[in-house]
Amino acid sequence: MDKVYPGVDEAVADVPDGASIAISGFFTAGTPVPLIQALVKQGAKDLTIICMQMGPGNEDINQLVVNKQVKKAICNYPFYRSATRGADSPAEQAVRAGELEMEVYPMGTFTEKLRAAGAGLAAFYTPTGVGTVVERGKEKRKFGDNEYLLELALKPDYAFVYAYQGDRMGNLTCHLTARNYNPEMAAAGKITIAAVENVVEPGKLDGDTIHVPGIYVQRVVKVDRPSYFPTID
Amino acid sequence: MDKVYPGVDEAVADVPDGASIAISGFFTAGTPVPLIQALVKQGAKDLTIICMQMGPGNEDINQLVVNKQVKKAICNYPFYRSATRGADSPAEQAVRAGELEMEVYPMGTFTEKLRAAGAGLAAFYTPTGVGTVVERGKEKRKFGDNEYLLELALKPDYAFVYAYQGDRMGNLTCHLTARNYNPEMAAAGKITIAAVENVVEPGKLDGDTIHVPGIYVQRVVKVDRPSYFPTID
Amino acid sequence: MNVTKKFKGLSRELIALRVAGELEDGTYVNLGIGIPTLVSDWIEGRDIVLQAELGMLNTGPLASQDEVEQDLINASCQPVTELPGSCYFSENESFAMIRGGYMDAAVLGALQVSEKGDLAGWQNPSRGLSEDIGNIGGSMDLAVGARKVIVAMMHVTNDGQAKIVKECSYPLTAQAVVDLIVTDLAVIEVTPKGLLLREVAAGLTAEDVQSVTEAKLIVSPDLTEIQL
Amino acid sequence: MNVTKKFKGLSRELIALRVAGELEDGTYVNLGIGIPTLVSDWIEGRDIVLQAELGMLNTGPLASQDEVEQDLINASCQPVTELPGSCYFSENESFAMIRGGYMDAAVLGALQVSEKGDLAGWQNPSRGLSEDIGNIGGSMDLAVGARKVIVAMMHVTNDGQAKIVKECSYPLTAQAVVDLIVTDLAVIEVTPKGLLLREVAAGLTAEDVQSVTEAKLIVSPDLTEIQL
Repeated sequence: MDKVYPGVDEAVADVPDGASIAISGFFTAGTPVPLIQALVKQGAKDLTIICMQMGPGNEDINQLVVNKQVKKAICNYPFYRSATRGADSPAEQAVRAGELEMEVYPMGTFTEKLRAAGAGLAAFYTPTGVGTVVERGKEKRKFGDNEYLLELALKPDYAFVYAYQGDRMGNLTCHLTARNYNPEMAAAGKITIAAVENVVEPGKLDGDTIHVPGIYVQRVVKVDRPSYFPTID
Repeated sequence: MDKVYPGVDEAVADVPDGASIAISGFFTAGTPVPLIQALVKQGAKDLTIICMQMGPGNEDINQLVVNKQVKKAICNYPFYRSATRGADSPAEQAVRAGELEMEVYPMGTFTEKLRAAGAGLAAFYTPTGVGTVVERGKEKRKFGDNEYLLELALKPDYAFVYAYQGDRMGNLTCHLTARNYNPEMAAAGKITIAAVENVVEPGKLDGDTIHVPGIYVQRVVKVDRPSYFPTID
Repeated sequence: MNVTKKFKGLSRELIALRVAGELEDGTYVNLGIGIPTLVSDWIEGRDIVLQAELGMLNTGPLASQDEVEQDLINASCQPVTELPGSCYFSENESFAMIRGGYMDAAVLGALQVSEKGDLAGWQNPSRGLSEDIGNIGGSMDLAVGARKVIVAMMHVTNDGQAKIVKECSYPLTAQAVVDLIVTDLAVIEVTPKGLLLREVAAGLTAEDVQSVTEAKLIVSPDLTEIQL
Repeated sequence: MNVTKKFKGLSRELIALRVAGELEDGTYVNLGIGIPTLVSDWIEGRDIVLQAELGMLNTGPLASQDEVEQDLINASCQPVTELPGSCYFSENESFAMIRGGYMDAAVLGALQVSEKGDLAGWQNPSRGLSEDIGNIGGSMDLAVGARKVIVAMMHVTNDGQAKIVKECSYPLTAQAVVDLIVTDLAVIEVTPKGLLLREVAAGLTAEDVQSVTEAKLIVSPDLTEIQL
């Protein structure tokens, strides 16, 4: 199995209007920036973007919003911390203007919804969010002495993930805290596209150290190591 | 943090009568045999043993049954494949005699129940078991076009796990298919005891290759590498 | 149904060969215990990745005596080898990928298959255990999770009982999951209209196969000899 | 409640120092954004393992300019360093361990804390967003999952609003989760009977602290100056 695509443009070419796309990365770390840039260029519209944030640490996400490609965002930390900076944020302003739908989940619930989808589970009960606005419209149920919310699996059409190394079969290894959302998003995506810094032949990676088994990855594309100074300020 | 115990006897000394204990291992692979042997010696009674099997590939589990230490077994593949061999199996005979309670779950549900407990989730909906005896007494619910069963988290008092390498802080790495149940059982156990072949100082393991973060492990004990020929025949 | 006639058909090895012909290149496959395990002998060198449910992708052939590594076994506890691109993960991750729909095909043994594609394979009541106790193992997850479920088995039991039945009398593994049945005597597709007999063993007629099959078979207009 | 009196108390750094005194050796701790982050400066060298919610245990001090590794950041997107015994895992695993009860303590900032220990910290309505939209991040999971929740914050807002209130008016992070509140003016324990004022900043009386606190404080018979 050789899942390597010639470039990011080819890898995202078939993303249709209306697709849902999970995009990995915790602020700057482990974000598949070249795939986002290719998506901006490709121009698909009415997208649902499932991503930690809408701008902070990742200005390319902003570009999707500026480009009016995003219909809905599903996030856990969408906005710049600073309200002042938020006033200049395309996503925050689009939300205020009613031009961008948004759902926000607690970080653990957000990633667990993706994990459930990848794992073939329909839903789960979590204690997080009980007694807050997060419980609105959700079933609340007692198990033992505690209350839990029913949260549903969230299965994206595509997942854009990032890895330090990967082989042609799609086995990926991540580096330090750049792992973050990558494994569970890779498993959740119906079509998972991995931007990989170092593409190697099968057998070059130690099978005990793989973070994303290749079965979850449909496309591999080599990218240059991005260079940035991590900051959200 | 130094979680190293002097030996297996000290590590299991406080297991009380009536405790529930998850024991890792897929047949012969990744089974913490020295901890099971120490438990036989220690003699705690009325135990609930949560383990893939009750004998096949792991004769030491049989010894717990012979010793009448086990009140209940929660398994997914409890018996020898051969009915003839089953006729000589302490667990199978104890079940037939009504002396050993047993619950059997599909393998994926079994491990997911443990995973849910470690992850602080109360329950989940799985498609596995719908329309079979597994659904008895369980809530069945439709999500989309499919039916799912509600399965509850299963939190053991103790987990006995096995690792190829581990540091004094409890970070563990497993080897090949000996990983199997170890990570999720380690996370599920209120007290997790790891039998480790090679105990090293913190910093000796590559942090990107840890399979069980040390936070899940309360006790580490060095054991010799067991030697056996893998077989259940 | 007690079957009086006996026919000679494919060996277990050739059933496995026929199943191998159903598997497509570029796919991920899980092979169950018994005849399904033999399929691996027929796909060596092909672009098919085998999953071992205890937590491995790209499982290689069985280990020879001097290759045995006790930490590297398959789901039947047999020492195996790795291939370039093998990777390891936890049991939990393994079943996440099985339920998550990542197995393109699962090849499973069976005690009974019904005309609706119900599968009974984990418990033989003759063992005398309570019907909620037995070796479920990974069978239920695989039957529910795999995109295509192929049953590989002998057409009738050793003591002459039909295994392809109207309704399973043994405890079910899963409902309406079987896509294709490959036996020593026939290849049968489970369709919304019923069981479609597509291939029969050399020298046999559709009537012969029906005579040892409790469920009603629809004979394909393109009925052929089993394609090996 | 609008507060007219202003008192001088601990600096942000000293609030962090007081919190550090609450943390026990041999424990796992998560530090939130803001004052809580400063706690790390006071526990260097102690046997406390810090968790970073994006997937790291045993997070070391902030990286100096020439130590920066872009793949190694904390939850505030600041470059950090590793320590012997650091390990990495996915975000999902990180929140599994948070919800699973493995954090011995979480130190969080807050906008408001109620007398029942309700915590409001993720959304300030003054920003003008809909009340179900904002940066929840990891706060709700941490507040629910940690065995002990310590709030570290200034006692009143910059514009003189009480933050320790009868009922939170801001969107909640979690209900009845706060165990201890450490501010520039006081150390207050949340007990079943109400808020117990245990320590006050040097030069202040219990009445002073009550005058800038909306919720009723129970004054501890062992009231002391803040223990640094």
